[in-house]
Amino acid sequence: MRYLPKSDAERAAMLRDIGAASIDDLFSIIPEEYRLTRDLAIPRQMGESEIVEWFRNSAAKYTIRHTSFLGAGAYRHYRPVVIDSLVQRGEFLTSYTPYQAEISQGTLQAIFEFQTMICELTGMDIANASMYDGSTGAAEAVMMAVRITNRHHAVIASTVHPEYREVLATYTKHQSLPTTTIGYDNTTGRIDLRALDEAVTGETAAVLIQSPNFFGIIEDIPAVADIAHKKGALLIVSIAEAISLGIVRPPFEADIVSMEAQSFGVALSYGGPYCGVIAAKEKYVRQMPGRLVGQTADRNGYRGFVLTLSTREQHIRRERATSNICTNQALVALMATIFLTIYGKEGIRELAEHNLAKSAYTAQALTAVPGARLRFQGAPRFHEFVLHTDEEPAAWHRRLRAEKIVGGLELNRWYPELENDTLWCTTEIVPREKIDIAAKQLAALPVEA
Amino acid sequence: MRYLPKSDAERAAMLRDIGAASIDDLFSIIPEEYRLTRDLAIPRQMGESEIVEWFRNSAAKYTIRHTSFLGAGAYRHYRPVVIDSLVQRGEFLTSYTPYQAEISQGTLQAIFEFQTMICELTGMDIANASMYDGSTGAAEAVMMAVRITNRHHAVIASTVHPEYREVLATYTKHQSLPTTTIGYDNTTGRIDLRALDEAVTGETAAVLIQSPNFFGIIEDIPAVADIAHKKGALLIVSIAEAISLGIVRPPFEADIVSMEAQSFGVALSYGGPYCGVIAAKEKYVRQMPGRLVGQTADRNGYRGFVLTLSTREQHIRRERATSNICTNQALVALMATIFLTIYGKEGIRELAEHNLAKSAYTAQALTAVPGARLRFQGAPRFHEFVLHTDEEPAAWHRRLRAEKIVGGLELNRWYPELENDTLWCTTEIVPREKIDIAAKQLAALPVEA
Amino acid sequence: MEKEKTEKFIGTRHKVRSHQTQNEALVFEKSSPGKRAYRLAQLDVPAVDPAALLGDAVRSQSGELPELSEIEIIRHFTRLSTWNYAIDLGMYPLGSCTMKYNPRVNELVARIEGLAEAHPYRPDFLAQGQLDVIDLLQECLLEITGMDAITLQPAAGAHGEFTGILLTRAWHESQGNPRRAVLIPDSAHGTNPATAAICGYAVENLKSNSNGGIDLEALTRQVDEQTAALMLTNPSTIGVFENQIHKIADILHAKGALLYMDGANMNALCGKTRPGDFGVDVMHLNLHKTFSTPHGGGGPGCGPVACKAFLEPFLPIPVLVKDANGEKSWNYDRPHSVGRVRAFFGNFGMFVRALAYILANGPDGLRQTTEDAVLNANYIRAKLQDLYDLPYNTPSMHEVVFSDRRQMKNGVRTGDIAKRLIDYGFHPYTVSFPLIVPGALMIEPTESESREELDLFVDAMRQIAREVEENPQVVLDAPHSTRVSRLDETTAARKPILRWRKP
Amino acid sequence: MEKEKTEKFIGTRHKVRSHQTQNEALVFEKSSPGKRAYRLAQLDVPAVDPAALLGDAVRSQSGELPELSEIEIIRHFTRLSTWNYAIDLGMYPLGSCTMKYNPRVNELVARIEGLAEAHPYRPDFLAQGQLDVIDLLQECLLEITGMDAITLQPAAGAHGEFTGILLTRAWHESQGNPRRAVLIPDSAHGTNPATAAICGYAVENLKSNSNGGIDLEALTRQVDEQTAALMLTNPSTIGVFENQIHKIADILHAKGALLYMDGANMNALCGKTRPGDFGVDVMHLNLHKTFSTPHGGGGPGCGPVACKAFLEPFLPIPVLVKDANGEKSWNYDRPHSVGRVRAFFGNFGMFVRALAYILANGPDGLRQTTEDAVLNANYIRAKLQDLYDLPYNTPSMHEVVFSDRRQMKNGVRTGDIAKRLIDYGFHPYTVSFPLIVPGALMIEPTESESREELDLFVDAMRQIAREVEENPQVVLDAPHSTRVSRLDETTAARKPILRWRKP
Ligand SMILES: Cc1ncc(COP(=O)(O)O)c(C=O)c1O
Ligand SMILES: Cc1ncc(COP(=O)(O)O)c(C=O)c1O
Repeated sequence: MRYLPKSDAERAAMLRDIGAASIDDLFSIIPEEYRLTRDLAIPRQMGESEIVEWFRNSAAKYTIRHTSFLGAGAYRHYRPVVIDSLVQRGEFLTSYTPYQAEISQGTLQAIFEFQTMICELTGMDIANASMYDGSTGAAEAVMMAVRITNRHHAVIASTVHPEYREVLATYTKHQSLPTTTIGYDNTTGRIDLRALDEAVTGETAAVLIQSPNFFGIIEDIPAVADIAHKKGALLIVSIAEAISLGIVRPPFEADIVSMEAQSFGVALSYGGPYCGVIAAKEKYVRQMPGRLVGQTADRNGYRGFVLTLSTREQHIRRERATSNICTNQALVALMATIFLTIYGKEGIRELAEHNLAKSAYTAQALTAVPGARLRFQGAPRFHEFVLHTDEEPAAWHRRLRAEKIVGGLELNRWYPELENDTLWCTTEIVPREKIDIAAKQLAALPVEA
Repeated sequence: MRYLPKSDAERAAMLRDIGAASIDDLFSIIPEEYRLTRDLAIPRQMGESEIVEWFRNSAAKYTIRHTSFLGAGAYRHYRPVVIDSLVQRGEFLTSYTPYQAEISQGTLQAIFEFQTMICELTGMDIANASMYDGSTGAAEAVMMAVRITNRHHAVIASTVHPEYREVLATYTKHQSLPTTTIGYDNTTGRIDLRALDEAVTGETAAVLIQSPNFFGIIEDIPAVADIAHKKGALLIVSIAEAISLGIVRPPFEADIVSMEAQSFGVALSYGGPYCGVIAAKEKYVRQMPGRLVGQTADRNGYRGFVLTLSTREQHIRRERATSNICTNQALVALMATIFLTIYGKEGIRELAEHNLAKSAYTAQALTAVPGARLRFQGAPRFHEFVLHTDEEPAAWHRRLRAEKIVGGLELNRWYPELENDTLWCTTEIVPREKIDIAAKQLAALPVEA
Repeated sequence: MEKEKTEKFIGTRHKVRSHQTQNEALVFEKSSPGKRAYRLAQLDVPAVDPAALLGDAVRSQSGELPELSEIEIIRHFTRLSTWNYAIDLGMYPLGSCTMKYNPRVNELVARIEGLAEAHPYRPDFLAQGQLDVIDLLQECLLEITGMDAITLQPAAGAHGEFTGILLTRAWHESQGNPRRAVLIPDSAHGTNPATAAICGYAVENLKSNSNGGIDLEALTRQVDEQTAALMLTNPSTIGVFENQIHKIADILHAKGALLYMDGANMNALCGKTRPGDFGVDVMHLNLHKTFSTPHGGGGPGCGPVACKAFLEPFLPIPVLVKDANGEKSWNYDRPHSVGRVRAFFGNFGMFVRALAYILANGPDGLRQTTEDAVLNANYIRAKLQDLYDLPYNTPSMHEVVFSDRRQMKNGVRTGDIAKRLIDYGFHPYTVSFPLIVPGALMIEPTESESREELDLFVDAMRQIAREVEENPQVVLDAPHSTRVSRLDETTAARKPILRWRKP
Repeated sequence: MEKEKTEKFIGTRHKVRSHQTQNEALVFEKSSPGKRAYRLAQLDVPAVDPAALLGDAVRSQSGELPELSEIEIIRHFTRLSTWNYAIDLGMYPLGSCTMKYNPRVNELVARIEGLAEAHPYRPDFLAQGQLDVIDLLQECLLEITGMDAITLQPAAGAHGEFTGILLTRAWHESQGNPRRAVLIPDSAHGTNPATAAICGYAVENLKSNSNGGIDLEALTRQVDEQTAALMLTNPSTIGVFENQIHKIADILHAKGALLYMDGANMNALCGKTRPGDFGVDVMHLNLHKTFSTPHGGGGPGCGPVACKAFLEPFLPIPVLVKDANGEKSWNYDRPHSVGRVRAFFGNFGMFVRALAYILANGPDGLRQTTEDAVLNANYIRAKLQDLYDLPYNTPSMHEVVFSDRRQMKNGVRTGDIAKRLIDYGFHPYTVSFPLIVPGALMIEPTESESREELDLFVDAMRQIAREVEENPQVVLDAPHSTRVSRLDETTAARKPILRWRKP
């Protein structure tokens, strides 16, 4: 086996040194009846060229470069080349969690830089070293709020990503943590503030909203914050499209922000690995889940970085830990750090502006189609919008696909009331020409009329 | 410009430090009339994504994965993944010629390993750090022989790669170094030994042959060596397909070997960069062109490596140097070194055997076609052969291309006498199924009969 | 053999020599306004006025992101990287972490455009290629574990534990009672109790017996109708195979409790024995350990959960299904499901890498891998047991756990020996875990180490043992050969500086 | 700012600190029979018996290639790489070598399958994509140089010189007399005279004037009907623009001789002035200098040759041509061609990289790049001229050349200062070239250095100057901070060991 650095002669010699007659001696503790005496029924050992071929073929299935208007929590942005050149350096790729600071300063400093960038973008004081993704991050944020407030009820906007809400439900189910879901305003697509005001009580640990929300609409954060805070509840803002922070006002009024950083240079990769991260106000640091890197000095006075406040974590606190998370998304966080370093202060804004422009153009082009209109009006959007078409989506989807275009996502899957409503996302990589074709096809007569 | 690490403020400050009023001051030495006062008429500055798109599009033109039976000095073999992972490490990719040994030991040791591997493969005593390619290497080898023998005439087999011979002609033209070209035996496709025997005289500096020769046929090296040596001429063997050395007897009798190492893990890349290398008998070391790395020790007794015997080179010897070469093909030589380390002693043999088998199968399949036969018989081949077809190649080429197959190379371009003769190469990466399709198409009736 | 003499060393460092590494400030400290490392493609639609479109929601002040040029970024992260130790540089014997070789072909295939650029909501008929990968990986993992059903959704081991215990709980609920407690041996990894707690279970500590294994009597006494499950790591965290495993399963099953196996140590079992065959009801795997996906400085990972058929109805949604003509799709209609544990389908990029690893090995390769892993651990044990205390002398599988009992006499603890190992060119072993071994040295070489590298490790450990006798101070002050040494963790925790701030 | 105190340093090293690097033996010393790093695809045709097929020509004994596993190979070359200095690690001010940033996108596009896997003999109609790249690069380079025709075939600068002088010779021959000699200033790079010799020309040395430039009187005296050409480097190797260039051209042309320009220093001219405009007849470019293709530890390079229209007929074959409807193809029917200078079409992979660089810059980017390169060199000159002797105080373009005259007084030569620079974390400048400057320090920062990096360099050079005064020995013994120091080159050359041999 080409990954194994031993010849049979060396194996034999080592067995002699150990004093074992054969390799089986070393497995003799396994009860006879449970020893596997046959080959595993898995594919035979393949050559490297065969492996590459196998994956090339599966990748090639039906994937002749489509243009996609899909977003909904996973966004395709251009990924600068240097990201992969750098994260593939073995020193980053093949190192473990930086427990031994003396030989892990590279990873540690990069995480410290990541934590800082997340704070700068979200307007929070502190950020952790990453969570699994935006959905588990949101769930952990709610549990964090429960620990902070010692209250046991949460209020959640129905405009939070449906799958995030499903994950939250899975996490809260067994923690006697009832939740109330608040609907959206039918005209603006924002959370229904009146309903929210009624739902938030002195028992409410936190209000969880998403902005831009699942419909691409930016919530009125100050207003939501007032409602939450006046009852002593925390405001948690979930952000699924991190690029929005280049141009959209950060949720300064939030107590905790849970963000999905996939948009920062991370491939779509059919849904993962992505990079969740939790940021919060300084005073909540000891309830923060996940790893934290802190600055310190070594015995010679050199600046250095270490994993810190680990008494919050499972390997010290065990069942009383703030979370059970151990392995996180470090390398993906490094990708995000490099991405943000490349775009920087100006670039992230310019990039967000391009997304804004592309989406505005798409909305204009598609709503010019007879029988198509924006589902929500009157509140600002980033780069996604909900389109209503008189024609049923299945019909025009067929026409778009003939042009190798994947149109908007059908929403009735999660929102039964949203019949014929689809969610369209346009990032900077979608060429105008494709937008025009999409509009043309949308306007075209159904194939079978 | 995103590659430039300066802000305009920093530029201004530096100009102040220099004491220049403006950047133009620094260019004032250029006579007014020659200063360019307009923009260069080249494409506008592009974003990275636009650059990638531009090359993707040009790469995509007509290149929907063809299977090719082309060889003739450029061979497609599978390139193990680790080669690119390693040569793209900045420490190898972005370093210069290792003149400063203390901070170049990585490159130096790798070259020393390369030199050793080339010697082990070719059966020679010494090898240099690389030449531009197989063609210039062959030319330099002939000039090396001239310096060694102090004779001024060379004898060259017509079965040496035609483009190598053209390059040799360009190099020898101005060195009053007449050459005689020896034809091939019509049945075996090997060099015509009788003609050779007549051509080699006491004035002959060297006999240059290629093995496997341009027709894929392995020359009778001992016989050729006898003829050369008995007249005191040197034997230079050019090797265009380095993989052959895994299974073909090395040219032990040669005095100098000039090899193209492209087959060792180097991409076809439309003809370059490749990697020439010259190997020779120890006693000729001081006439060797190009760089040499030698082992030594540092002041603490540690083993280390340095560039050595540089008195042969242009930067010391100037017009009396053994060659004008300076920049060589170092990184490509590193690819070859990694490739040879991956395959190793056994792998290189096994790989050569697979090539032998694939080619034997192809020869069998194609010669089974009515009107098709092997052009040469009776001498051993490696993985190329010359096929004669009664039908003119242009006709069946069209049929093969409809199947995305590029058939054998037409030889009359260089050998007018070889009408309807094509050179077929089959490496390990050509799947049997494609060979069968090629045979089927060759047998099929002409489209327009 | 090259030698280096310095007062700091009694013996000889064969593995490393000092050289120089570049300093590098924080990326923010290298920033200056006006530098750029990006250039966007020309905008092909009309530009818009953000303020007009966003109103109050527009960002008035940008965050303080750094402004650098591309070469400075390449240098910044390249320089940082040179401060790290990594598998690619040498042996990384972190016990329980299985720091094995991360094949480069895995990185290549995970980046093939058709796989890397696939949107998770692309319609199933466009995602057949992705679904093929998932399907084959699931098949392989089921065969390797001997279980009946599997989910790849969990993002890491702890996430897998969470999922597995949720399955357990859902099943008990379906039987009318979720039950109260989960039994966890004192040798368990911290994520086990933390997980049980999140799932709403009380954690009952199970004392290990004199061999560091499960005490059957104690177990029998502790298991009752309120016991939901036992979370067992097998081989245990001291690297010992629990050969009473079937009896343990019986005891649990007799009381209606389930056996959960923490599969972090599957690297000791692949191709030699299957948890499904020895009574395990549910377990998780760590693709980032056993199946070679890179640790990447702390993640990402992937923690698939495999279970027996009776737990299948409770798997997280969605579940992969195949129709008659092999067309694959996602099934969300699963009334008994515990629900989702994360968005989308899991860390797909890790699925690709793990599958590439399995295909590169095949049945023979996986078996040989397991044998070499166990061989290496036993080799280290044999070569060091005369100098280091072996708290449990039960046979070792893939890792060996020593204690610092002897070195303690000279005031040297496992953490000091670990730091000293750095001077000898190795990443330390896992320090002071498992808790049942005071001052533990937890050593897992994995199969990826050559005999040469193992001998260098043994040599270093033996030299350190000698230094502890002859000059303990040099060990207590280690490391001596690194850019920074003994960072002040106390101050870091007392006055946390968790981010850079603009001066 | 971090500080490090050691007896070896009077001052402070701001740029580097010592850390550890892994040792690594020769790959052959790590070999053992039976280890494997490869596995071939299953053979899908009948196996053959080599002995039967090849007879006497079969290889009876394999060469001693190493046998290792994949992880050992990754570690071997990764460890070796950590012993190298590189642009990615810091400033690399090798005069005349233009060690600028090598953009990563260049590496990506050069590896796009359709480009990387194209066979040179694929029919032209299948190669239109490749020909587009070649065509656009040629257009750009002609515009940049202001010349009329170009060939991309030469593999490096010296190869380009060879090609350019061949064009010159062919033209003279077409005029009835190849002529006898090529004039070469004593400041020229070694490849210039070496090239002239290969082309069958006598080399006539041209003494530089007091400014290190061409002495017009001397030139006028030396040029005659036997002079084929003058090989001039402009800016010269001391970084000075030859502002008499048009007069020089006139003097040569008056005698029917040609002006060849060594374009190694084009990084000082791009976008600011064009050789074609100031009288150059033929020149070469180094894509691996001015156009950012990586040096790769010594190569590969690419040395295109551009010329005026009257030399076009002599260009190497083949030449790219376009038909009416833009279809591109290779033309081999060129009766006056000097012939081929290498097989196929040149280092195509370098064409791709250079073109990517030009597209990333555009006209404004190239001009700014040139300005920054010149700015950096002058900045260094301004900051060091009080401590280091400036043999020529003519204005500098992209590089500045000092001499060790002052340091010599304390017995320290340029080579020693160079070694000492290593201790301060920099790659040395070019040592003792050009020959017209005894003890030259030839410094070319390129545009890729930030002010911060330049200031660190200046600081290091100034500290060294002080050390030369206060403690020359520490400089003479440098470097002190590297894995190896002052290797014995004499023995290496006296008893050459050029390869490993099986013990
Ligand atoms: C025994 C054991 N269980 C569980 C875990 C947790 O796995 P992860 O870090 O992937 O969450 C680990 C990881 O170190 C472990 O060693
Ligand atoms: C002035 C000058 N001319 C010619 C050359 C030779 O170029 P190459 O090394 O690409 O052959 C160099 C390279 O160092 C040079 O500096």
